[in-house]
Amino acid sequence: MPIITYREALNQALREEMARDDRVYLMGEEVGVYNGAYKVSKGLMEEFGENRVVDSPIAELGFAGVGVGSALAGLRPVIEFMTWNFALLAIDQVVNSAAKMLYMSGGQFNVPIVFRGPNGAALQLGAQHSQAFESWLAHIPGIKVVSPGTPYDAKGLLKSAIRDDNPVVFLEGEMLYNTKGEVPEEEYLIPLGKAQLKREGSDCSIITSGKMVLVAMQVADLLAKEDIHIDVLDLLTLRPMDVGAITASVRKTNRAVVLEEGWEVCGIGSQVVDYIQRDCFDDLDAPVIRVHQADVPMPYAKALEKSAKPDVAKTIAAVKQVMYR
Amino acid sequence: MPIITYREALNQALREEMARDDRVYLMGEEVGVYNGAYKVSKGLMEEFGENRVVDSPIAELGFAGVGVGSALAGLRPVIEFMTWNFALLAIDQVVNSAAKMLYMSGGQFNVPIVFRGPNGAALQLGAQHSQAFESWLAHIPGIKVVSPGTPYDAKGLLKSAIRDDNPVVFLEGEMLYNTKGEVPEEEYLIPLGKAQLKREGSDCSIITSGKMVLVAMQVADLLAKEDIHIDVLDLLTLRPMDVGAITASVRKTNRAVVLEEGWEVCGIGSQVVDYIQRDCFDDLDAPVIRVHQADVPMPYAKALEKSAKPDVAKTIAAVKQVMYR
Amino acid sequence: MATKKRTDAKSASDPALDREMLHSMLLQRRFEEKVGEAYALGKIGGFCHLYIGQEAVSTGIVGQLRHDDYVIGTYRDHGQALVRGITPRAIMAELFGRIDGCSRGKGGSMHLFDRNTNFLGGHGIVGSHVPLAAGVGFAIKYRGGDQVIVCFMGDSVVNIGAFHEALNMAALWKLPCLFVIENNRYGMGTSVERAAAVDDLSKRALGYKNMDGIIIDGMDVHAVRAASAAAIERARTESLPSLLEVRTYRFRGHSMSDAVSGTYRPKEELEEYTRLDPIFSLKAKMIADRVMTENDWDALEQEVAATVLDAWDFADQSPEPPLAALYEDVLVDTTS
Amino acid sequence: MATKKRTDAKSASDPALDREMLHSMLLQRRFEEKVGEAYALGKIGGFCHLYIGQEAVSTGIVGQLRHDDYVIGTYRDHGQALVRGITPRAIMAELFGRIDGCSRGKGGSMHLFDRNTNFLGGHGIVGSHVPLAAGVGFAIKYRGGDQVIVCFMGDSVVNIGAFHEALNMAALWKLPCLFVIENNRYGMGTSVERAAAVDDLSKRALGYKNMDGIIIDGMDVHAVRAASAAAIERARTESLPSLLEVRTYRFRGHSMSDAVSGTYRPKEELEEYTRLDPIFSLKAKMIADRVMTENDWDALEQEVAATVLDAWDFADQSPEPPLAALYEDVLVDTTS
Ligand SMILES: Cc1ncc(C[n+]2csc(CCOP(=O)(O)OP(=O)(O)O)c2C)c(N)n1
Ligand SMILES: Cc1ncc(C[n+]2csc(CCOP(=O)(O)OP(=O)(O)O)c2C)c(N)n1
Ligand SMILES: [Mg+2]
Ligand SMILES: [Mg+2]
Repeated sequence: MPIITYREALNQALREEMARDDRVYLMGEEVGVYNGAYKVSKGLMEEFGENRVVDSPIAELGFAGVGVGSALAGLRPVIEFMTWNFALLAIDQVVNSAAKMLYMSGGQFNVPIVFRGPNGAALQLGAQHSQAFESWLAHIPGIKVVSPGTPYDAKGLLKSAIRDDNPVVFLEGEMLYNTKGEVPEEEYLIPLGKAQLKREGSDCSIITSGKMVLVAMQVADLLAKEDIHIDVLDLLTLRPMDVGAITASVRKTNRAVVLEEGWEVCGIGSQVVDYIQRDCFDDLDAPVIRVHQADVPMPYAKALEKSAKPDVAKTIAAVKQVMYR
Repeated sequence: MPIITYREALNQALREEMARDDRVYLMGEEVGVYNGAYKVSKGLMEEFGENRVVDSPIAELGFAGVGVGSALAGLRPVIEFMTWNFALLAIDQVVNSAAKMLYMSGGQFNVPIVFRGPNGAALQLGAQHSQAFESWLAHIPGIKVVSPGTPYDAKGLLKSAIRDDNPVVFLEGEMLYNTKGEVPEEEYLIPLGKAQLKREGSDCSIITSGKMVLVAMQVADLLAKEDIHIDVLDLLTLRPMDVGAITASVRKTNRAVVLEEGWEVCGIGSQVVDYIQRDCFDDLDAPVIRVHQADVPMPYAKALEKSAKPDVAKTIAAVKQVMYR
Repeated sequence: MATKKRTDAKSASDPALDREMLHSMLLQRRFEEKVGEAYALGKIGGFCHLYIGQEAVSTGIVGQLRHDDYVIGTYRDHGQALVRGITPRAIMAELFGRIDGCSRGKGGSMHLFDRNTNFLGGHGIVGSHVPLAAGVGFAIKYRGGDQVIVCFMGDSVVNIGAFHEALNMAALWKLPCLFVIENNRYGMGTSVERAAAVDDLSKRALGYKNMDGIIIDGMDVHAVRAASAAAIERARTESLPSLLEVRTYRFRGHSMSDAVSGTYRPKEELEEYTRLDPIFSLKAKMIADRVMTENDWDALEQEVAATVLDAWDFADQSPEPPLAALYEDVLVDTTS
Repeated sequence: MATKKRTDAKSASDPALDREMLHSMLLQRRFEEKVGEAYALGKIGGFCHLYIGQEAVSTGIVGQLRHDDYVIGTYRDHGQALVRGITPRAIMAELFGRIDGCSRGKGGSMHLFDRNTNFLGGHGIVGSHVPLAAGVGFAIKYRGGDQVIVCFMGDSVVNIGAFHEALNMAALWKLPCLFVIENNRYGMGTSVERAAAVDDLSKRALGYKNMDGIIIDGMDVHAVRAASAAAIERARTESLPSLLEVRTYRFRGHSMSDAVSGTYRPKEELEEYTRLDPIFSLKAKMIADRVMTENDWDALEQEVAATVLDAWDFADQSPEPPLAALYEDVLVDTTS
């Protein structure tokens, strides 16, 4: 199987879906002439023309709304936010327009739109450019939220997201774009709403998604050497969350660590914990431990930033804590 | 003690703090000439003049930013959002300006500002006007989040919020404004960050805040008749949350229900559950059960809306569930 | 009626059209008066914003659109919905929160929707529907169609960011959009002068090339129709946007909880505008022109009254949505 | 230097001022060239946006402000910070992420702050600092002061909502604000023409009364200084806002990851603007005017080089913030 980057996987998904359905178009800042701030849309303007790869002004609220409006009128927009930090300006359109339109209209107007872009921290980008908003988005009914961590998942999920007749929020990672993995040449789709067991183990579950999947896999490798065997559950979709997969894993291992990129309070992990304690109350041998960003805005200085982020060491410590080692 | 409404309590707090410190001013839509969309600011423009009670254009992002900017230059703004639904448009200023300024500036620029207004559903206002955003706000480091349920708490907490040198988000309730309670004539403050046990009981804890405090108190009354005695813990401040008070209550009752107004996924309750399972793992006799809004946008039709909201009946059912009755 | 295509902008001398427009405006007026009654009786809940006084705007503009054009607006949407051709029954049932409502009881007064007539709502966040309108214009142009989208908004919208972002994109990409400001002089209790740092709201168009800015007398349905006809034509044939400032007035309070005259506007002002009532002005003109008699008028009133009563009865008998509907319409269960 | 008060707008004939301005611009240039080196060596991380080419704007405007005036800007903030008087040491240390940085290493290139000089940052969300500037103007007026606030922004800001909301309030309430658009013709890889539906960005002022709109040649420091002096005076004495479109050019890529010329702009264009270099134009003029010799120039270069080297050494020796600092500065522990 060809080995390609996460960036290329996304690019392929966009290209294939745009070729398949001419209602699909891509809009966002720098997606066209500049080939994308992170080059995800490289070559697409050349291939599909200016009508279908649209460079927008810097006006997140406006172009997110343009996307929703065009979906109401029959198109299938893919809206790129240069990063989700800037999408806060547009969040009203995600929450109050896209997520509610079907419901408010009594089922008449669905909004087939994908909002995508990198979420979470990269390196030393400081407080305003290093935020992970997955828990905010997962809070909202009326949308789906997807967060792939590998090229294979990114491609298969993005294709499904574009074909989904609902609004889908698609969270990528600046630090993921260069990561590589196997992606088949044949077309494939990955269904939204299903988690995937990325690695089997019976000692402890690590439940995670997105960028943190790579951390969890490293942790599992390292702990295997200590004869600790980790079930790594990649949620893939954060809304709707695959609760069954979570409980199945925890019923097997009786111990869980939830690993996420964002802040603690009301983070994704808190909801995972709730599902676990609710459905696996008698299965748990230890409290669930969470690993997440320090509860501070992201600092610029390198060492401070590093110490603020969830990482392999913190996750290993958490696993050992739930295993009382 | 005089019995006054929640609205009047807020009005008193504003009046007293504006009289005390002439750097304090109130800005928002309709706060002046119209006396407030919900009349919280009644009479203040007349008393303090147009300079200190400022009717803003409908421009949430803009006037929230004006508030933050004026705080940087030494004022102490109270920014009224007509409702928190509209504050989504301004959320970038809350998150990226107010909450991060102190940190990004290495401690140089604190932002003494209060963002306040009604949060959550009233009656039949539909999907875009009936949202409870407390979990979003509690997610963000760099701000404090307060959610009082009674006139007494509203007054004491708002006065503290205005004197706090940090950004404070203050969540009121349209359905609370007319509710009444005792408020002393003498000045008092309630410290931010402390929960309050509103009622003592040994059978089950109900952990809640804001509007839902009234529901919890009703539930406690009704269950007392069945000889079930509830510890009602009013969080009052959602960030920083008084974890000690939560665990103290649960260690006593060994059972907990978390009652909140907003949606389930990554709601306030999920975080409370996380604290409980983490710190009271061996104390719990049953999983914690959460009561919250149905996981749907709010419908308009009366009966549908009623069935979507958390209420006394659902809370009683939850208590009985955790008590295995 | 509402969705016929008319290309004649000069309509002052067309008695049939006058009668149609009079009917259209009167239906809105009497319908909403009934809405006021129903609200007082508790049959309608939540926020409810009456359009009374502004009927010439919807009738003058929406009345000349093509069936495949699009309309989008604010929470103050009963008038446009009626003129667009959503039935009074479906609208009243929606206001009553019933299953036969045009949004199946889930939207309410602020969120009227209708797929059949391309009526895209009914939006509650001030300004946020303006980018949606630009997006519809984008879709029209993307497909090479010749429809237009008309976007109604209040005067306060010119101060909010979404408006500017949308205008810039509509102008930049030459989208077939009519941005219609219904300047009724107040946003809730705030006069335009206290909110907008500009004397004529239409001047907000000056910051955008390709964008016409027009001032229209919104109490004169003929003026509205004629001026907007030109803008519609411009959008349809040249794919160029316009910003129309239509000067009108609301005869009622902002919403049901706001007093009719309020403390923020003088009673005399209200009285003065009442004298310019677009319905009675047109009626007077038609009687003067001898294209209508007082008897015709009475017959029209009766016809409209019957329609409104029928809508009420229909709504009253329509069932409430079943509780199971709570979990429907959150997501669709399809892929494309 | 940076914070002296000057009231003379006519400055073309003032050799001392010319020398001061030349020094100010050259310091920015050489400082940022060193920043580029440090970035290449990995001493600076994250996003880093050089100001090279635009120095006449900061020098021309910030150089004539009073000590108690305010300055606020974007992530492209090194230039304004230097002219405002934050020491090269404190800025370089910030870029290196060290404890002696002007934001204690927590802000980085995009978030320079300094309370001593009322330098209010360094903001990273395009447009969002413009309402902050209006808020500072509000505070000045609230207290009856006669300071002004200068708000620097890129050309793309005229398309985002926050800009308009802020301009409207500044105009409505007559706030002492200078909104300075540094029109360097591109927002990242998007030319102004492809983003803004307006020919002159200053025309965005037309939608707002009380707001002057001015176009300024940003490659000529005297032109910048003179035109902005008038706007500063207008703000200080009449409390009225202005929108200044300063036409300039960035000689480097958008940020360190963007190639110098990029694919979105022709090399010839870059070369053409390089010929208009504000520093070498002023140098040439001063030499022609015989107020400076090549020797003077060399001495200036040496002085500036020494300053920059000192800043580097200082930054390099400054300690990293202790790990305990992670949890500091989230909230202050005081009440008023
Ligand atoms: C973003 C936002 N802010 C505030 C409100 C509350 N609100 C609803 S209508 C309104 C006044 C709008 O006035 P205008 O635009 O003139 O329209 P009109 O009501 O006169 O038709 C306000 C402040 C809102 N719905 N959305
Ligand atoms: C709201 C927002 N959207 C997008 C970005 C990413 N971004 C950073 S700078 C920039 C270009 C800004 O161009 P301009 O305003 O012309 O300023 P210049 O960089 O030329 O100084 C973009 C798109 C951002 N920081 N904030
Ligand atoms: Mg109005
Ligand atoms: Mg630029």
